[in-house]
Amino acid sequence: MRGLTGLAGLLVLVELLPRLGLVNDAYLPPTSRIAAALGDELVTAEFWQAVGDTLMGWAIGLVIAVAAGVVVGIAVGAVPVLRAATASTIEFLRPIPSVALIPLAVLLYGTDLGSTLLLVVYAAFWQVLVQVLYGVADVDPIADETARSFRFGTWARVRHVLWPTALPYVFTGVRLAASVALVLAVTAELVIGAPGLGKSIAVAQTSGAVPLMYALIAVTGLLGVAINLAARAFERRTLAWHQSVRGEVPA
Amino acid sequence: MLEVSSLKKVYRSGAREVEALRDLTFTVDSGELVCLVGPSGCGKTTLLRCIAGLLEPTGGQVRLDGREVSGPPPGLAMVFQEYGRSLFPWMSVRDNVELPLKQKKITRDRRKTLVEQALDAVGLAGTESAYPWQLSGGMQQRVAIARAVAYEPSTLLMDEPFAAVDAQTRADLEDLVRALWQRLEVTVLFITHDIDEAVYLGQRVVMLSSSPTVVQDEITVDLPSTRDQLHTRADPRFTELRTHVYEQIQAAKRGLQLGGAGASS
Amino acid sequence: MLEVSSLKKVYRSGAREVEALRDLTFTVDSGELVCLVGPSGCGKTTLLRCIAGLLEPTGGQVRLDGREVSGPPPGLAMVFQEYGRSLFPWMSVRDNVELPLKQKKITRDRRKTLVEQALDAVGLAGTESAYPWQLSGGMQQRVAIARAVAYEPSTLLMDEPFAAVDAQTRADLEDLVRALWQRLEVTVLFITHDIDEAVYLGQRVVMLSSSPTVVQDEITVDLPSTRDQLHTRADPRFTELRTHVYEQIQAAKRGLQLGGAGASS
Amino acid sequence: MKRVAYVLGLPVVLFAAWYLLSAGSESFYAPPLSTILESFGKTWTLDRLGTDVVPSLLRLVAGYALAAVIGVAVGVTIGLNRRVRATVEPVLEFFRAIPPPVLVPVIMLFAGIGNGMKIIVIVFGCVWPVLLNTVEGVRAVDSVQIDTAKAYGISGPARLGRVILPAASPQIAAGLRQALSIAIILMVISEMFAASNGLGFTIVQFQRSFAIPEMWSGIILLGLLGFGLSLLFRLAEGRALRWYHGLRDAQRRS
Amino acid sequence: GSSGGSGGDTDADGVDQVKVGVIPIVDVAPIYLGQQKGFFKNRNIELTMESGQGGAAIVPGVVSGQFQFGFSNFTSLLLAQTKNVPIKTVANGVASTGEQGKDFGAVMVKKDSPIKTAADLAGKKVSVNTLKNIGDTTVRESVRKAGGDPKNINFVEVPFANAPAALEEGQVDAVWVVEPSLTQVKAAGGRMVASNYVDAAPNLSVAAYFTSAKLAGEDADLVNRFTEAINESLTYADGHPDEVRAVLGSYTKIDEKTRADLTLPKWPVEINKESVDTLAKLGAQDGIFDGATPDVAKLLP
Ligand SMILES: Nc1ncnc2c1ncn2[C@@H]1O[C@H](COP(=O)(O)OP(=O)(O)OP(=O)(O)O)[C@@H](O)[C@H]1O
Ligand SMILES: Nc1ncnc2c1ncn2[C@@H]1O[C@H](COP(=O)(O)OP(=O)(O)OP(=O)(O)O)[C@@H](O)[C@H]1O
Ligand SMILES: [Mg+2]
Ligand SMILES: [Mg+2]
Repeated sequence: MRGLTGLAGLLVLVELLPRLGLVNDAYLPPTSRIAAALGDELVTAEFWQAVGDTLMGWAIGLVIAVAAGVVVGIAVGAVPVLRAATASTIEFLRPIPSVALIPLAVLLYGTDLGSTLLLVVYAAFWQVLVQVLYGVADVDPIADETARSFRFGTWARVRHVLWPTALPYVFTGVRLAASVALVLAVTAELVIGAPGLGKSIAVAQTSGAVPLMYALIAVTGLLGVAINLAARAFERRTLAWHQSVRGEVPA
Repeated sequence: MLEVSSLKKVYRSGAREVEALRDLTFTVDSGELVCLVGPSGCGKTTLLRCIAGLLEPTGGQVRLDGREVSGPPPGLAMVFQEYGRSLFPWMSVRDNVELPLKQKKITRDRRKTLVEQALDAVGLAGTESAYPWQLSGGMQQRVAIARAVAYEPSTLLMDEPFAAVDAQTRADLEDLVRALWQRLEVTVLFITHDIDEAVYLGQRVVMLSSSPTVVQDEITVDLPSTRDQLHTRADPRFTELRTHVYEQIQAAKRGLQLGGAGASS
Repeated sequence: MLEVSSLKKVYRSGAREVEALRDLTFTVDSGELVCLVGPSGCGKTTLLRCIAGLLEPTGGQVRLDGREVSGPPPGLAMVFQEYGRSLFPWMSVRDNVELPLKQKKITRDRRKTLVEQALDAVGLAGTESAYPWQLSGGMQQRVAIARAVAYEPSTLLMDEPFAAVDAQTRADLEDLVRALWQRLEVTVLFITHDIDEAVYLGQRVVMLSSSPTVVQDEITVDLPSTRDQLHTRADPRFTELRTHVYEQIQAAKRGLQLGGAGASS
Repeated sequence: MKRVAYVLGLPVVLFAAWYLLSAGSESFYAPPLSTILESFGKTWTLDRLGTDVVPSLLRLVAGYALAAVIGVAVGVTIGLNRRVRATVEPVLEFFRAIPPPVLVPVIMLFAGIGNGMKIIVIVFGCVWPVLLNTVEGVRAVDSVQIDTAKAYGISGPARLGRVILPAASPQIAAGLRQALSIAIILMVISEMFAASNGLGFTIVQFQRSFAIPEMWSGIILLGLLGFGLSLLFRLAEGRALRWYHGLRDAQRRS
Repeated sequence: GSSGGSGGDTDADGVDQVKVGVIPIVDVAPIYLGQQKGFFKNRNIELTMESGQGGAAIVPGVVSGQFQFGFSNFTSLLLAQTKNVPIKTVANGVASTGEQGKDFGAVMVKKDSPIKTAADLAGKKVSVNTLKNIGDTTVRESVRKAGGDPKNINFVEVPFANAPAALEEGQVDAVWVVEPSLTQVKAAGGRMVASNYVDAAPNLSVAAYFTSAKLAGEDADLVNRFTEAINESLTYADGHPDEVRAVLGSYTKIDEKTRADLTLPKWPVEINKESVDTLAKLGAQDGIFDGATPDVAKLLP
């Protein structure tokens, strides 16, 4: 409810900035014009096709990245030797921008979904991985000792101790990765021209269709908001035990 | 049989170096119930961690049934002094108690019975579905005890397990531990600050000196093996023993070694 | 003066609803030392949190010196039952004790003296620069006590503050609390499970019933105001009082209301 | 000795594998590693480091520092106040989901095309991990710790500086760590627009002018840069979070 | 039919599936028009257009065989040639109109700018879409021709779409833009100071369609058919400007008014080899090729 106020504030601001002449409305049109452009777009099948394509690349990429990030993160985080051995490599690979990999992606997959996926997975994977590493390191030593004293196997320790401890970190990681994945999905479409919202934005941009461009950007943003809402709702259910959520269940 | 020989533990972190245990030697027979007392900070928790194989000693060794302990031995249950942190906040009370049983591959029905019996015995029937952090301190501690009891261990290590419960509950839990010990012939090592409790519970009481820690004294509690709260505590021999332990602990705090009292083993 | 009137607290979370306090009314005069005993899980900690203004009551109210408590009142110090979690792990022992003093805008020199004295009094001289997690359970608890003592509060709330220390240290700390109380005329509310301790320390002992919690009984401890561990505890009146409290607690656990004993106020 | 082996072990193996697998590669876009390494030496001369890498690094540092400050400040505000969080979060999520490349034109409208724009792009991208982690870290502060602070009248800046931030610091560190590599990535992205120097610009320029070995050498340089910065970060974190690592390791190892 | 993985898929009827990497701008209108008119289908080619943001995405796609053909400007192609990227042009892409002041690309300034002629650009900040490419070499030539010194022009990279705003906000002194941004700048009151394509060479060939050397060698038949179809499309587009303006609406979002106003380029069939030589010379002179000299003959069909 309150969140709507925040978004409404943003809409008003964008309406006012050009109207008051603070920016040229040819480059940042007021909300109403953007909304009109969006309205025209909403009725076309093309638009929904683009949204679907983007979400498809996003979802598949995110799932792969999260799964890989969690598995690798827990394995590396739980085994000190692995952690020591991979630390430098991880730090080396992490800052390589996905955009620098575009030629490689095109080389391997052309403009297929594969290209988008490669970029999305590469970027989102690190987000999850780093969070999981920090999360696993956050295990309460007493909790861990309790598990060890009862001779929990490796799997049981991961499942019942490491995982729940890391979970809040993982959630943050997934939320970060979700938007990074969206960003990369759109960027990949933008630059490589794989079908999707990003391509539509690129076309609007090169055609000088400014209101439409903003409308599409807004759609991207709204997708982000929706994804976050879903993540938060999920978090409230799974982390009801956690310090950060406990206080929010009305006492 | 549990043998602790020349155990030494030094904590090192940066510049700070603490000699928690200097040279500890004592044994606990299989199926024996031994209480351990000693001044605060003398290394009791450290000792228990070493015995459980959770901490590597700096010197000496711990052997359980002849084998050297390097990791937690099978059939061991431990109640931690930090009971609050040893419960998993993401699980209900029931799940906390049940989880080790699952690891032990006990059938579902049997698990259910064990969990219920254990929670009932510690007076927590009805809180099964609460999370540990919704319970009071004493209740949390009792969940930790229930978890150890339900596990039906062959070795039971308890680190001040009744510190947070009221007098009446404490008495009940003392009897619970003795009953469990007699029923399952568990080897029990029990740390407490309550001298009466140590004498009431134990077959033997081992007293540690203050840091640098060695075994200050050891007494065999020659009270009848069926004990009850009213009569045992009224026994003059009980008073004699507790006075002896009390004196030793005072001496330990002062860093002295008192001459062997009549009760000394 | 601390007035607790018709205090009620219900914890609600999802489907679970726990009535921790039903209807509590009692007062503590300024400068009085009152001990609070009651079965585990009866709501003592909840009560203390309400008095400290950390928890909002569901009904009734708490007044301190005539003003309703809505947030922590100034000059209040509290020793938490979860002593381990109430110390800040990122600060050395010294910083932990000193931080509240800084907030009180005490000069650096005075702070230094206060911190040193307090740590010395609880027997922790020499551990100033260690982190709390490098200390044993009992030592951590004593850091929490030192923090409260150094603060020189006008109201002191202590929640089972000696649960993790050995008998000898406990006796010393009891005397420390009494000395502090007499020197600074602090209002002290002291929760304990040790009945002897409650009688030894308090001017009055308030006994709570088990859940749903009300005041079960209250006694005035009519022992001489200069007390010492040896003689006071040997006093027959002491034994009389402790027996009365013990019976009340047993009754409380059984959910009964015993007839007023001779010592009843 | 052992540590050096750990640090270098896997990279050496991977580079060796790359070297062997790519040897004699015919693919235009995936030249042999030997060619890439050869061009590395030729490309990244001192001169070039001065004209391209240094300006990039300065922008990177400025953007990262700004993002850290903003992220922590806003994160604490949002984390401590449920109402503020409910109001602001959707707007933040909205912006978080917009790819920096499409946002650059808008930023250019307000910030021009100079260094300011590039720093804003870096801030815009790497503030999120810091912000999110700070929010979560602050929300998760142990309730007993907060209560202790409240009971002793530790309020205002002292509560923030001495209790809340330290308590949340492990998670904030996770965010800062994430942000570091994202800052490098955005440094490259920001230099794809309206730039005339910089590491990212140079790499993109190599890519466009089909100087593929040089481009790969630039990517390797980015990796080295990230590795170097993360080493620095680890040192700083090790000092700031000594208590935390001690606490976690104490019982685990000793 | 085609053979090998690089030749696209051939289905049972002998129809080749062909992917072409293009940039969705005015320049490639003929291929869309030709597709509509069936010029490709007639030659058993089933076209799919893949739109990329520029050479960075398209050239690797063609080289790796993900696309069979691509579209790129000549300076980029020459650059690729100096690096021995295995590609070859197959048809002309787009050419300048050759008329001063009436070309589809131009250098623009604000109405009240002190810059009057191309010579005044010396020492100014000028935006181009890509540095070290066809934009800056040709603008330098304009300055040279106007008697100015191009040495210290400060070129900055601003995408065409953002150039109008950058000019308006005073972030740059002049912009080099092509359609449709050009029309936008004009509409906002911009003034033209140079037709850089026209200055560079008469009837400059700006861009071309190309394929990988591999495909050119292995499937000459497909390349031939594609070239024929493209050439037919180019001719048709050149002769039917209205249809071109209409087809723009199908793959871009240029609004109708702009579509009506914008200056269309020329689409001759023949690549103007001399103009390509000139571009090579200019590029070499401006240091775009890193000291190498492109072999124009090797690149052209
Ligand atoms: N956060 C909470 N959520 C739900 N129920 C709670 C919560 N905290 C306490 N309770 C319940 O309130 C009751 C009183 O708890 P409280 O901690 O006040 O007891 P106590 O008297 O301090 O017990 P102890 O002596 O064991 O510490 C208990 O039944 C407990 O389960
Ligand atoms: N992780 C650690 N790092 C450094 N020193 C430690 C650590 N843990 C314990 N110590 C030190 O070792 C000594 C013994 O601690 P231990 O916890 O074993 O005492 P204890 O006998 O259990 O005391 P208590 O009865 O108070 O719980 C103490 O001086 C303590 O400061
Ligand atoms: Mg201990
Ligand atoms: Mg309590």
